[in-house]
Amino acid sequence: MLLSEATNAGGNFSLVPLVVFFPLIGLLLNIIFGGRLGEKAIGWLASLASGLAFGVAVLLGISLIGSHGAGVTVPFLDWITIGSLHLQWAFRVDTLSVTMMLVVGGVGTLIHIYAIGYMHEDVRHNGDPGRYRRFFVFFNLFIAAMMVLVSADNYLMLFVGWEGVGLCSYLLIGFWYDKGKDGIGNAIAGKKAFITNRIGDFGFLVASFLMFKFFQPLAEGGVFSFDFDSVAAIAPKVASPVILAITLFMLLGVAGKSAQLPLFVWLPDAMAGPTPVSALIHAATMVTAGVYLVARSFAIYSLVPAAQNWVAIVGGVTALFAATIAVAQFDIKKVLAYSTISQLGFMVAAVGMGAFVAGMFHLVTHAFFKALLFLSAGSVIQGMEHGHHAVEHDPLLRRKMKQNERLGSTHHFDPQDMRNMGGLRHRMKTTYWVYLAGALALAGIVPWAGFWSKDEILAEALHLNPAVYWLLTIAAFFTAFYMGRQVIMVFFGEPRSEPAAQAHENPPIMTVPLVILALLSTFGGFLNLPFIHTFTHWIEYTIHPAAEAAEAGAEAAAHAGPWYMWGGLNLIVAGLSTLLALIAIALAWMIYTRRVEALKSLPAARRPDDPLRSMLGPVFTGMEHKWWVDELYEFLIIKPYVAISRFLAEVIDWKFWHDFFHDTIIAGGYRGLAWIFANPIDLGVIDGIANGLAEGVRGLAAQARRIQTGFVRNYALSVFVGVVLIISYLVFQLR
Amino acid sequence: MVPVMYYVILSAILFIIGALGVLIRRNAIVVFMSIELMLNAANLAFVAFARQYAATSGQLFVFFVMTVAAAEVAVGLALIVAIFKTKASINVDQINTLKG
Amino acid sequence: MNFVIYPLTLTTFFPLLGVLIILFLKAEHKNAIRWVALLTSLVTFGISIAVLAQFDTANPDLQLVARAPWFQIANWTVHFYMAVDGLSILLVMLTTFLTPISILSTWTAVEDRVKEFMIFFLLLEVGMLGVFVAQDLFLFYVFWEFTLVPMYFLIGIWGGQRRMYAAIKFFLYTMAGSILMLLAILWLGIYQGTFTVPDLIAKGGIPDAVQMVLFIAFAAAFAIKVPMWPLHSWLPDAHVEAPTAGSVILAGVLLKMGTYGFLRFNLPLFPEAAVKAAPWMALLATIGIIYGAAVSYAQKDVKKLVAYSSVSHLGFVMLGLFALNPQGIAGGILQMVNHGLSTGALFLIVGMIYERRHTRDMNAFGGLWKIMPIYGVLTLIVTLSSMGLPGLNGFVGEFTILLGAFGSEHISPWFAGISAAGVIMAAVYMLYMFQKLFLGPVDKEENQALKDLNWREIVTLIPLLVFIFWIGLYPKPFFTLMAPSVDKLVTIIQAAAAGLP
Amino acid sequence: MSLSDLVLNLKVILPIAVLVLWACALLIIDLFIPAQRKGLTALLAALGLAVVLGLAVAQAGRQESAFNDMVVVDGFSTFLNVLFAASGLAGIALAYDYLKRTGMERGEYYTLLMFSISGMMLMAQATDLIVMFLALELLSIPLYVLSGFARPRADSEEAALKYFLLGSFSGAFVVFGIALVFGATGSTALATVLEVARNGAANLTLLVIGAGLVVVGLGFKVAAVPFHMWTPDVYQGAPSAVTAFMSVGAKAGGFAALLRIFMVAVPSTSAHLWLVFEILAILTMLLGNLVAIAQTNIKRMLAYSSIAHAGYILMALVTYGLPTTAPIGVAAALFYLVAYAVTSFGAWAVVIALEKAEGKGLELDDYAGLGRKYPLLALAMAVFMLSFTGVPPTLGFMGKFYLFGAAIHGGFVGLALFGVVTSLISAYFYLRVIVIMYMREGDPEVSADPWLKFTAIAAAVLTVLLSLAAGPLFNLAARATLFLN
Repeated sequence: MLLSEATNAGGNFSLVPLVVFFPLIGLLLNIIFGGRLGEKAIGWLASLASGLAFGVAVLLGISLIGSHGAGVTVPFLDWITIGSLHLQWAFRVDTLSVTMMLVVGGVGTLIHIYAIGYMHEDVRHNGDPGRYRRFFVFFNLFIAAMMVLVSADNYLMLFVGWEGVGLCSYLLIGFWYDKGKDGIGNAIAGKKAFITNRIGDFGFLVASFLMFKFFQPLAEGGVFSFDFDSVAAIAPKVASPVILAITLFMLLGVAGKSAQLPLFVWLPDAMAGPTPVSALIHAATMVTAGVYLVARSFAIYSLVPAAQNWVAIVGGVTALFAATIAVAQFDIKKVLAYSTISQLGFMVAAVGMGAFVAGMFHLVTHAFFKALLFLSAGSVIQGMEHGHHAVEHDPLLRRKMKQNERLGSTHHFDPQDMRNMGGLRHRMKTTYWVYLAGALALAGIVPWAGFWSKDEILAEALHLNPAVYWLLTIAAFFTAFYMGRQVIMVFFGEPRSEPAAQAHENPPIMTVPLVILALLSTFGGFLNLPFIHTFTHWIEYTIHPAAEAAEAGAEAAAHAGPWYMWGGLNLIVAGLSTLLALIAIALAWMIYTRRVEALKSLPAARRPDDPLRSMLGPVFTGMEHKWWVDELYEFLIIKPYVAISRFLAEVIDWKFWHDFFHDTIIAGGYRGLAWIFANPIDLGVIDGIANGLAEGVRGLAAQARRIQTGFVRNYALSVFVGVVLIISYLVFQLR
Repeated sequence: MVPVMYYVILSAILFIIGALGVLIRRNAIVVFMSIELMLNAANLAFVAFARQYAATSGQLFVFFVMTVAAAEVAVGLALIVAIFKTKASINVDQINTLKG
Repeated sequence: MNFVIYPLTLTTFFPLLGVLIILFLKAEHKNAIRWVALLTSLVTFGISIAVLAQFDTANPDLQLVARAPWFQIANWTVHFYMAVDGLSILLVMLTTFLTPISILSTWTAVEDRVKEFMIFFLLLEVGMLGVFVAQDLFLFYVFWEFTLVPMYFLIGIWGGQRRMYAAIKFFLYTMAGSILMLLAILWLGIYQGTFTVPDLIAKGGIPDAVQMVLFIAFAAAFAIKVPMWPLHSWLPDAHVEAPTAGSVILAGVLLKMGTYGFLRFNLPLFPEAAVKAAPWMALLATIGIIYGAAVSYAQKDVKKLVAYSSVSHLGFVMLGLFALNPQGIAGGILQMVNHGLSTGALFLIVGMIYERRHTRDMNAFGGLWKIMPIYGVLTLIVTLSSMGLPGLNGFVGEFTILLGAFGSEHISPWFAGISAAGVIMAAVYMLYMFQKLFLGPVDKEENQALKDLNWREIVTLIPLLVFIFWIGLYPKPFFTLMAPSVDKLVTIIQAAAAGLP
Repeated sequence: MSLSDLVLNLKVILPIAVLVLWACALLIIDLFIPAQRKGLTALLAALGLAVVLGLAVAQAGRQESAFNDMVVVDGFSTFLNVLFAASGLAGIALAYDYLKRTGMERGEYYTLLMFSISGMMLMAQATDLIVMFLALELLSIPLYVLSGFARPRADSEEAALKYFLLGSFSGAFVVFGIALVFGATGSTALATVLEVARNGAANLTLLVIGAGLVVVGLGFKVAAVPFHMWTPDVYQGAPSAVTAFMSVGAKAGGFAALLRIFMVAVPSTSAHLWLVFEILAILTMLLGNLVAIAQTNIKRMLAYSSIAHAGYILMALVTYGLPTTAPIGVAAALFYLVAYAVTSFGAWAVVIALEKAEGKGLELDDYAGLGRKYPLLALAMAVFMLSFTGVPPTLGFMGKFYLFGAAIHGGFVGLALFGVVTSLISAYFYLRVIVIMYMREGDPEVSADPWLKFTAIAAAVLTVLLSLAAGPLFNLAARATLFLN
C-alpha cells in the first residue's frame, strides 16, 4: 500500500505542521515573555506547548485510523531548488511518523511536567535560578527539532531535525556548563556528544551525496527530491554496491546518533545533563532517531542483505558490549546510560535484520520504561540531594557524615553514586515502586512492556540471524543482572550514607508523571499482544517488507507453525529469555544481599565497594573502565588530531609557511636581493667588472700603476662597460 | 688616396684613448681634456665621411661640435674652479661624498 | 549626464557623496562624521534595494546595464560598463548590507582619526561595489586594485600591534596576484578585441594552451584573494591586525571578490581551461578545507581562529564553483553570502569582546555566557551557522556545494567526500572556541565585571542573524535570484566540456 | 631665404624662439631687480613660459617642417613642447620658495631653466642629427650649472661636476654615434637616413653601431642601466627643485630624441637593436626598483624610482621596428611621460616642502607623522606613491597599462611580465613611504609656501582625475605619434 501524495491533505492531516510550531511558539513566548513570567508559568507554558504537539499527534493518529493507515504528505514550503535538486519541507503523516510523534509528544510532555518540579530544585542546588527559563526553551526547541525529524518527508529535512536534536543535546548536556570536572567537564561532554554525532552525520551526508549522484539521473523528470517515496521507488534500479555504500554510510550516522559501536562513547558522558534531559533526549527519543532512520529506509536496506547483516551485527555487539559495562558502573545514571546503549543495540539489530516492526515496538516500549527509569533515578538523586541538604544544615548529622568519611569514602559526596545509597525503598516509596516497574520492564519479565518487545526482537533474530540472537540473549541476561544489581543497591539493604538515610520523597509534580510512565511501562506491551498484533498492523501500513515477512510468519504461526509458536509468540524464545532474566535477577540478589552481608566482616579498608570486583578481578576493572574505549580513542584519534593540528598550525603554517617561506624566503630574499643590488652589484660587482676591465686596459696602456678607483670614474666605467657590451653584441650580431 | 676607413679607424682609436683617459685619469681637467679628445675623434670621423660623400653637412657638424665643446669648457672650467675653491682639490677620486 | 542616475552607477558611487561631505566636516566632530558615514551607507543600501526591486529574476543575462565607451587606447576600446546578473546581485547586496553594520561597529571602537577612517571605509565600499558590477575587464581591474588602497590604510593605521607588517603584506600579496591578471586582461583586450565580459564570452575561441595560461593568470589573482591554500599566508596577519570593521569587510566582502572573480571570469571566459583545471582547483580547495579547519583548532588567538576558518569556508566555495554544475555553483554563491554573514558576525563578536578586554587570547576568557547571556546566545547562533548546522545558513550552502561536488562530472567525488569531513572539523574548532569563551567557570577576575551587549551592539548583530535564519530556513528567494544566471553559466561550461576530448 | 620664408620658418620654432629671446631678455632684466625681490624674476619667467605654453598649444594640429627639414612641428613635438613648458612652470613653482629658504635665490636660476627648456623643445622638434645634438647640449649645459646652484654646498658642486663630466662623456658617444650614422648614410637628416637605409644603400655595420652609440648617449640622459650611475648622486646633491625639474625634463628630452630617431630614422636597425633595448629595459626596471628598496634618503629613492620608470618607458622602444605596434609604443611612452611628470612633480613638491635648510629633512624617517599633522599633503604623497606603483585609479596605472599593452601587442609578453613583476617590487618601497607617513608617529615641519602645496595637491588631483577621464589624454598621445618626415 503506497502513500497517496496528498497535496491538499484533508482534515486533521493539514494540522501536522503544528507539531513543530507549537513547541516553537512555546519557546518563542518563553524567550520573549519568560523574563516576566514566574518559574511555574514558564514550565507550564513549555509543557503546554509540548502537550499541544502531542494533542496534534493524537489527532493525526485518529485521522490515520480513520483513513485505514493511509498516510499523506503535506507540503509546507520549498526549501532548496537548484537545477536537478528540489528539496521541500514537507511533512509526512503515516503510521510510522505518527508513532514517533506520539512517543515524542507524549513522553516529552510528561518529562516536561516532571521537569517543572525537578528543575526547580536543580537550579537551586546548582546556584543559578536564571537558567530555569533557558532549560525550558531548550527543551521546547528539542521537541520542535525532534518533531521535524520524525515528520520529515525526505532525508534532508530529517537531517535538519537530526542535527537540530544534536544541537539541543549539546546545549542540554552542557546545561551546567560551569560544572563538572575542572568546571568544564560538562561543557566538554556536550562538545564530545556534538562532535561524535557529527562524525555520524558525516556518514549521513555522504550517504545523501551518493543518493543524489546515483538516484538523480533515474528520478522522474531528472529532478531528485530526496523524499522517501521516490528513494524507495528508484532504489531497486540502482546498482546494489551503491545501495550498500549508502546504507553503510547511513549506518555510520545511525551509530553516531543512536550511540552504537564505535561511536557510543558520547552517551555515557551525556549524563552530565540534568536528568530530564537524560530521560527525554538520551533515552527515550533522540537516541532512537537512528533506529527510526533505518526503519524509514527499510526500502533500501531490504535491498542489500549485506548491509542488513552489518547493521544487525553492530546492534548485537553493541547490545552485549554496553550491557557488560553497565554491570560495573556505580553512577546510577551511568548504568542507565549503558543500558540505553545496549537497548538501542537491540533496536538497531532488529531493524537491521529487517524486523522493523519489532525494532519500532521496542523503541516505543523502551521510551516508556527508560524514560521512567531515568526520571525515577532523577527522583532518587533529588531525594539524595534533599538528604544531603538536610545533613548540611544539621550539625549533628554533618558530624556523623564526617565520621563516615573518615571510615572510608573519601570522595566528595556524590548523590548519584549508588554506593552512597541503599534502603531507599522505605524513604521513597513511590519512586521505589515505579522504579521497580521500569526495571522489570527493562529486564524483560512477563508481562511488563519490555518483555513483549524484546521477545519479538529475539524471536525474529533467531529466525533471521542466529548469531545476533545469541548476542542479544546474552545481553538480555546481563540486562536483567545489572538492573537487579541497581535496584538492590539503591533501594534495598541499609542506607550506606547519611544523606541516603535522610532522603525523602519528591512532590507530586514529579511523581505523577512517574506513575503514568510506570503504567505505560507495565501495560505498554499490550500494544502488540500475540494474535492481535495491533502495533504490527499499525506499522505495516507503512513498512511493507516487514509486513510481508511478518504476515508470512504470522500465517505460518497460525496455521502450520510448530507447537511452540503461539499467536506469533515464540514460546521457546520467550521462555528462555524469561528464565535467563530470572536467573540473572536471582544472581544479583545473591551477590548484592548475601555476599555483601558476608563481606561486612572484612575491615572497611579492605572491603570492596562491589562484591563483583573481588569475584571478577580484572574483568570487573575492564567493565568499570568501559573497556578503555575512551582512552583508546583519546590515544588513536584525539591526541593525534590535536598533535597534527598543532603541528600544522604552529610548524607548517606559521613557522614554515608564514615565517620561513614568506618572511625569510620571499621577504628576506627580496631584501637580500635589494641589498645585493644596492651594494655589491651597484658598487662592487659592476665596479669589479669595470675594475677588471680597467686593469686590462691599463695593462694595455702600459701603466702598471695601481690606481685607487674613484667614483666618478667608476660611473664612467659603467657607461663604458655598457658601451663595450652593446658594441660587442652588435658586432657579433652583424657578422 | 688614403681610404676613408683608415680615418675612421684612427678616429675610433682616438676615441677609445679619450675614453680610457676619462677612466684612468684623476685630475678633473685632464679628464675633461680626454672628453675633448673623444669629441675631436668624432670630428675626425665626420670630416672623413664628409669627404667620402662630398657632403658639407659633415663638416658643418664639426663646427657645431667645436662650438659646443667650447661652451662645455666654459661651464666645466667654472665648475672645476668652484670645486677647487671648496675642496682645494680637483682630484675626482676625492669627490665622493655622494654615494650608496 | 543622466548616466549618473542609472541604478548601478548610483549605488556604486553614492558613498562618494558621503566622502565629500565628510571631507568638509571638522575632524573633531566625530559623531557627525560617524552619522554621515552611517547614513550614507544606509542610503546606499536603500538604493541597492531599489536595484534589487528592478532586478528581473527570470533574466539570465546582465541587467540594469549602464554602458558607455570610456576611452580608447590604440584600437582597444575600454567601456564604462556596469551591470548585474544573478551571479553578482547577491554580492552587491551583501556589500551594501555589511558596510553600515561595520560602520556601526566602529562607533566606539574607533576614536582615533575618525574622519580618515570613514573616508577610507566609504571609498572601500565604492571599490567593492565596483568590483561586483563592473563588466569591463579594465573597469573591473581598476576597482579591484583600488580596493587595496583603503583596506591597506584601514589595516595600517587602525590595526593592531604588527599592523604595518600586515598591511604591507596584504598589499603586496594581493598585488602579486593581480599583476598577472593585468597582463591577461591586456592580452584578452588586445587579441580578442574587447574588454567587455559578455563580448569576450560571445567571441570565445581562445586556443586551449593560451586559455590555460590566461586561466592561471586570472586564477593567480583570485586565488590569493580567496585565499586558496597555500596562498593564504597573508590572511591571518591581515585579519588579526585589522580593526574589527576592517576584518568584517575583509572576510565579508573582500575575500568574495576572489571567488567572484573565478565565477565571473575564469569559468565563462576560459571554460575549457576551467574544465581541465577543475580537479586541481578542487584538490586545492579540499586541502584548504581540511587544512584550514585543522589549523584553526590549534589557535589561541580567537581572531586567528576565525581567520583560518575562512580558509576552510572559502575552500567550500571554491569546491562548489569547480564542481561546474548548478548545485555546486549556486551553493558556492550562496556560501559566499553565508560566509560574509557568519564570519562577518564572528568578527563583530570578537571585536566586541576585544573592545572590552583588549585581548583575544582565548585562555583569558571562560564562562562568559553567565556574565553576558545575550552575547552568549548570539555568539552561539553565529557559531552554529558557521559550522553548518541545518536550519541556519551555513548548512544550505555547504550541503549544496558538497552535493554538487559529489555529483560533478568534472571532479572526483573523493573531494566532496573528504571535504565533508571538514564539516566535522568545523564543529571541532567552532565548539572549541565557544567553549573556551563562554563555557566553564568564570575563573578570571577581569571577566566578572564585563557588561553585556548594549543596544547598538545588538543592533549590529541582529540584521546578520535575521539573514542567518532566513537563508537557513527559506533560501529559495536567494536561489531564485541566481538560478537563471547559474544555468546559463553551466550551459557555457557544458558546451565547452562537450568539445573537449 | 627671403624674409617671408624666414617668417614661415620661424613660425615653426616660434615657441622656442620666444622662449630663448625671453630668457635672454630676462637675463638682462634680472640685473635690475633687487636681490630681495627675485620673486619678480620668477613671475616674469613664469609669464614667459605661460606664453610659450600657449604658443605650443596653438601649434596643435600643425604638421610643417622648416629650415631645410632640420626642424618640424608635428603632433609629437607639440605634445612634448606642451609637456616641457608645463614642466617649466612646475619647476618654477617648486623653486620659488625653495630658493628663498635655502638662500640661493638668484635670477639666473630661472633663465637657466628656460634655456634648458628651449633645448628640450628643440629636441622634440629636431629632425636633423646636428640639431638634435645641439638641442641635447642646450638642454644639458644649463642643467649642469643648475645642479651646482647650491654652491658652495659641497654636495651640490660634487653633483654638478659628476653630472658634467659624465654628461660630456656620454655626449661624446652620441657625437661619435652620429658620425657613424653619417658615415653610413651620408646625411644627418633623419628623413634622408631613413631613405638611404631603406634603399639598402647604407653601410649597415656603421649604421647599427652608430645607432647603438646614440642609444648609449641618450640612455645616459634618460638614466637607463648601466648608464644610470650618475642619477642618484646628482639627484641627491642637486638642489631639490632642480632635481625635480631634471627628473622630468631631462628624461623626457632624452626620450624625445630616442623616440624620434628610432621611429623615424633607423627603424631598419630594429633587427639588431631590439634586444639591446629589451635588455636595457629589463635591467633598468629591475635595478632601479631593487636598489630603491635599500634607500633611506627620499631623494635617492626617487632617483632610483626615476631610473626604474625610464625602464618602463624603454619598453616602448623595444617595439620600434614593428610597424603596427610602434605607434602604440610611442603613444604609450608619451602618455607615460605625462603620467610620470605629473606624479613626479607632485612628489618632489612634497619633498621640497619637507626639506629644511642644509639638506635636512630628506630622510624617510622625517616623514613620520605627516599623515596626522598634514593630512592633505600626506594624502597627496600617498597618491603619488600609488601612482608610481601603478595602482588604479592613478595616471601611473594608466601609463603602465598602456605600456604593457604595447608590449603585449608587440608580442613581448615576457617583457611585460618583467614590467609587472618589478612594479610589484616597487610597491614595497613606495608603500614604505606611506607606512611611515601614516603609521608612525612624528612631528614633521612643512614649508608654508602655498605654491608648493598647490603644486602637490593639483598634481594629486590631476593624477587621479586624469586617470579617470583619461580619454582625451590618450587621444592626444595617440595623435602625437604622427611624425612628420
